[in-house]
Amino acid sequence: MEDVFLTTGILLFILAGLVLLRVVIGPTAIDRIVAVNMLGTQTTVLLILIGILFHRVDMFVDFALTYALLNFVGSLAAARYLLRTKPLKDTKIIVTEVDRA
Amino acid sequence: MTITEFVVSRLNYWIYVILMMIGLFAMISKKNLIKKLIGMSIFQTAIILFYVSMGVKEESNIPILEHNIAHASDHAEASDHGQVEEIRAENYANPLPHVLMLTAIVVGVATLGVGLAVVQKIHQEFGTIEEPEILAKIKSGHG
Amino acid sequence: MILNIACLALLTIGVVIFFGAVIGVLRFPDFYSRMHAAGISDTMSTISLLTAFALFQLHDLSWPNLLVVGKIFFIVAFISLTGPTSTHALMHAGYQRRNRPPVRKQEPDEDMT
Amino acid sequence: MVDQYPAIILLAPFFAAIAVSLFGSWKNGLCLPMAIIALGISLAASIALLGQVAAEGEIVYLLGGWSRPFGIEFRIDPLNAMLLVVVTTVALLTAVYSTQAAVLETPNKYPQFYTLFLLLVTGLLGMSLTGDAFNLYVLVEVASLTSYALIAMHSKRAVLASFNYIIMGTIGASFYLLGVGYLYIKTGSLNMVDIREILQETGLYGSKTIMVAFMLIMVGVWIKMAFFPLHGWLPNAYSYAPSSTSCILAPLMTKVTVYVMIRMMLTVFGPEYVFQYLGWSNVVVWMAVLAIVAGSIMALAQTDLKKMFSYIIVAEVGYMVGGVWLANETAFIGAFYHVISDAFMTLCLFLAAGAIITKTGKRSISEMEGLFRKMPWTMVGFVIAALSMIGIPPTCGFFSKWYLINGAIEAGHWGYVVALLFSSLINAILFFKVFEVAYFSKPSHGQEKDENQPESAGTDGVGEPPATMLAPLLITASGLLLIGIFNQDIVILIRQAVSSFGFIGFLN
Amino acid sequence: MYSILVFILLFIVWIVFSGKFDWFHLTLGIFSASFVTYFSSDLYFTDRTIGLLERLGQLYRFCRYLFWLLYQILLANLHVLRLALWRKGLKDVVPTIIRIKTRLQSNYARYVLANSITLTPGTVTLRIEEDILFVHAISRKAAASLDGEMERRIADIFERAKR
Amino acid sequence: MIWQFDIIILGFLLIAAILALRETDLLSATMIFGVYSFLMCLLWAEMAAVDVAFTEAAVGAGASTVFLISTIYNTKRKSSD
Amino acid sequence: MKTLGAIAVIITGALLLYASEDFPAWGDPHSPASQYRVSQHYILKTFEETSVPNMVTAILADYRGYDTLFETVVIFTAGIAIIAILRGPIDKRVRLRLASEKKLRESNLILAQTCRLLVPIIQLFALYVIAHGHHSPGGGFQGGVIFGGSLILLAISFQLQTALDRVSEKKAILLAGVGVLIYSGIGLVCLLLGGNFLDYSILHNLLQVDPITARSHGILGVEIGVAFTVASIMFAIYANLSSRGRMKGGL
Repeated sequence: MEDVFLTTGILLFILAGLVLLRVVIGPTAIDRIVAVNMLGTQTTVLLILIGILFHRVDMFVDFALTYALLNFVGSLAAARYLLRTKPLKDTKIIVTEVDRA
Repeated sequence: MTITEFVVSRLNYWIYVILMMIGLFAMISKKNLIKKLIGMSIFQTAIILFYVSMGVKEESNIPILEHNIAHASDHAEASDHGQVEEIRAENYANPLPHVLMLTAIVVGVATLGVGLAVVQKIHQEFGTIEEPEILAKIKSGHG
Repeated sequence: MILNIACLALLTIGVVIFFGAVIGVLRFPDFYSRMHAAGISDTMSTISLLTAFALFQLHDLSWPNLLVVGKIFFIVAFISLTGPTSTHALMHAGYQRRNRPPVRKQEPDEDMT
Repeated sequence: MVDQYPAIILLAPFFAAIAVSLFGSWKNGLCLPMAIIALGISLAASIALLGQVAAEGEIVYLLGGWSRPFGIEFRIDPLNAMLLVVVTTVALLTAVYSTQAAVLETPNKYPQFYTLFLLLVTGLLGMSLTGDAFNLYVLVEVASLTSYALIAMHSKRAVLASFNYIIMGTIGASFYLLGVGYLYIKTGSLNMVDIREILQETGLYGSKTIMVAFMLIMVGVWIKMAFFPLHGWLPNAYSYAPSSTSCILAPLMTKVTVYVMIRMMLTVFGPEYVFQYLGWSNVVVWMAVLAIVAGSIMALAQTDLKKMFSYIIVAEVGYMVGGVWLANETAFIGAFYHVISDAFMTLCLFLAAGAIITKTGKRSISEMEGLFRKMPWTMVGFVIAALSMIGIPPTCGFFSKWYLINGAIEAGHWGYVVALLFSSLINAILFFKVFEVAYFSKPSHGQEKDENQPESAGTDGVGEPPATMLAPLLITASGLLLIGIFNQDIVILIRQAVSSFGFIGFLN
Repeated sequence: MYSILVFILLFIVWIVFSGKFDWFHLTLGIFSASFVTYFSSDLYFTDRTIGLLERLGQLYRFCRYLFWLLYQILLANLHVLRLALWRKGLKDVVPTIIRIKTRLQSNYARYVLANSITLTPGTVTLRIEEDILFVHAISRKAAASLDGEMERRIADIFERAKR
Repeated sequence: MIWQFDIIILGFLLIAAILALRETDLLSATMIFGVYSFLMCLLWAEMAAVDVAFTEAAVGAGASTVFLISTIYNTKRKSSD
Repeated sequence: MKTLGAIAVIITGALLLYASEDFPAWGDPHSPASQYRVSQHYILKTFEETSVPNMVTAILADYRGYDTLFETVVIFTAGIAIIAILRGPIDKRVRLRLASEKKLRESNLILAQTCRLLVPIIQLFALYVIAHGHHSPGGGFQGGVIFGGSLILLAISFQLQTALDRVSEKKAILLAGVGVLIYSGIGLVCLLLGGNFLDYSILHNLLQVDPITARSHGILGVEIGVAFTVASIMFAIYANLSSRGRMKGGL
């Protein structure tokens, strides 16, 4: 069973690497923040996974929880920043609005 | 095991040196002050990486006693050392570097905070956070 | 044994969903859509992975382990609380600043010089 | 209570700092008395400790009651006992001096200033007390953080100087930390004495890691003390800082760091390793020669009074490093004696400069016309400090240079002797240039300018600074003479410490 | 009254966190819970007029709602996964902004609605202005899933009494 | 220690560090620095340094990022290098 | 500057790589650092001597408690320093620019509600982390940062003033001072009772427990002090940095 978790972890890491790719290319800051936020969630999962591999989940849950809670603060601050300031450069986004009562 | 020895045995030390040099280079050569501070943080974390790497033991666990050991000796008599012998040093990572690095992280945050405050003050005084621009402003007598 | 299989299944599902989310994040054309894909990893993938961990934890049923499971579900709850909120906050920021005049007319660096 | 002196020395300013931060904003007037009382207690305790150490030899104070390699300990030998007295004295004098200066220069940050000031003193005391390599890092950081803030509190240029100091200081401290890590990975201990024992017993002298550790620690410490090629941050930081800040930083920061270097070399690595095994002393002494010459020449090029002093500090650091690395007893005595005397000389110079700048608002040397007439007592202090810097006999500067030169001759290092004499000559030129402007130039031109200066245009024009500024200056000036006159006592104490290091059996 | 409720809730959470039942840790728990209650109990239960029983009922219905929501999330996930993984999926990505006027009265119900919408992948609440929700949907199908079912269920939880 | 994770994380770390320093948009740089920080957190968890990882999690996610963002907010976002 | 940097970097890097050749392999349980008596003693004897299963906490707050005292002081210093650096004359233009704030607060219902739900839980969790530093990872510093994070969250999701209403800047600095005072006060009590500074075992007379448990309690007290300082200073730093020391507006 341990190997399964190890493999899962490695797979998750590789996928996280792909998310990192979005962080690299992501044209706007928001793209990066989204990807970082996603990585943050994934970190929480990986922390618990590491805990399972160490057979001491009870110790690792604590700071996985911390991560889940505090990662939020960081991305919220970034969102707040974007809300408060002019954008660096506008991105073109095609959005159609539909009204619906 | 051979892979472990070959690839892993020094990798941490190599990477820490590279990271540290990246940070150092950024600290010396970046023009933007906030970039310098980010470089400083990377520099400090690289040192922490070094310290933590040296506390690792191959088959070791986290440096918190297992419940059963702690629990067992809770019930044992104070004079009875029989239970405590169960603790084996190889089973636990070396806790001392961890302790030192807690302090180092704290120092890093504190320095980062003070540095950022200074950057804000510089921006207040000079209107820019790019080093060449600031120096130009000082030279032109504005500062 | 059943527990193991369930655990394995959930892990697989979680990884596959996460894979889909990653592909979505990479493929979708604009950040609004990418954010939808990121939402997947926030919800389903995390939930299934964490449930798998919780199930694995239930192998030896003891009081501390149950509490660990409780904590894992706390994490699930928090992630499903914070995830949408930060998604919303980011979307809001992106939307707000595109369609309406920014809240602060001035860039903050202009006022002190 | 007698065996608690080391703790009391440290804790008095520490608790005063907390008290200032707690009550200071409530009543600003409380800050200064608390600071002075605490520093007074600390000074008394450190003098008592010095007496104790002189009588009994090395004292070890175990923090938390844990024995040597497991806990942290204070180790007090005659050297750092003397340094403690110096630190507390300088701090006390500066605190008295800051009564006026702090009000003028940092008006709405009164409690913060004193909190940081006292914490800085705490950090410096801790640096000189501790016997644990990692603990030293923490205290270096306490001292550095406070000094960053103290420097940045004041003017526009000071902020930028402070930022450079942050970058350089962090590099220095991190190198030090890394060096300690390298030591730890090979020895497994953090206690200074313990490390030396392990190095000696397990034959680690040949290890590359230990060598690099030594280099890292030295570079780190050199950055912190502004040894010549690494001095970039110092001149701006010290000269643009508020005057009371530079009065405490300039004398103490470099000196305590020099002491840290001495401690690292002698207590952690041991003289055999540093001088015999590595045998780099020649290189380092030549670097010191370079530092002395470069510092002096750069000082010559300055027009700003405080900046000139800052470059003189760079040169003085060269004296001390060179003296220590000459690797014989006489030069070491000279170097440490210079640590003590230079602390007071620098203090005296910066006090005088601070008094002049606060009173006249002028920083440039060429604007100091007629100061002898306007503020004679200030100038008396200034002249004594200048003479001591140059090395005129009754003052302490002469004796330190005497020992240093003797040591250099003993070691056969003539370059150092020449550099020392050259630097003295430059100092003479520098100070006589100031005297010339201040004594012979006509004040009428200056008074005309005074009316354009709103801060100094009081009804009575420019006169003596207030007593709280003048008294520390004169006390320091007389201290310079006293240290010079009682040089033998200090030398005996240093000799006692040196013998405990096992330095004597080790002449080349 | 309500602060006692908050205290009890926090203490239960503490027990889950702590998992130690000796008197020492329980005392610490009581202390901590009362500290947090003192410090920030005003953040919970803004509407303090609702009775306790009603709250319990809400809790029960909310739990039932959660299961339904989970099912919806699963469906929505599959939809977005299809968009992401199928080659033709990208064609279906038609970002749309929908304006929904909600009947929900209380802030909290609106909050639950908005968060539920965001939680189901494919739809994200952009903004709430009083009773109008701006929802961004990734595709037409995702937009079509906002058929008011969710709102009805939420109204059933929180505002049964008012109707 | 789990050396498989170790290698992967160290690789990512290098990428993240270089990226954080190359990015000219400081907000993005800060976010990438956030990635760097939680990679560090994972690394420490994997090396059994739980307390260090905990501190890094708290500091990296809660404090450093927010401090950096608030400084960028009060200064400016574009960097010249 | 770039070439200088490159030269410095290359020299240092080469030096460090040169030295690392001599290191014991990564993860080697027989490395000198792990074999020496200090590490061995910490692992084997900590529980016996302090009755704390988490070695890191025990070493942090007891064996090397003096370090931690100054670690706390570093944080405290940083807070004071930032206030000292950023505080200037009050700028009157601030009010005008941020007139739209109230509206912002209302428009962000989702943020506000989530924070309402989360903040008390985060705070409780922070207290849990502080109190359980003995048995699981965590302790004063981590708990303090989390608590500070909760206040920062409050400030971000509502506005700075909301958080400042709970803990004003003055109060924060006061609490930070109290935290350091708790820590050093415990040490001082030890000193006054006749032990050395920070020797908690001497507290056993005062607490009516055996010396080993006294150490454990001493560690807890110390952690609480650290937490006070860290929490309030983290918040104070945020408040200052985000509003440029003016305590108005902000992120």
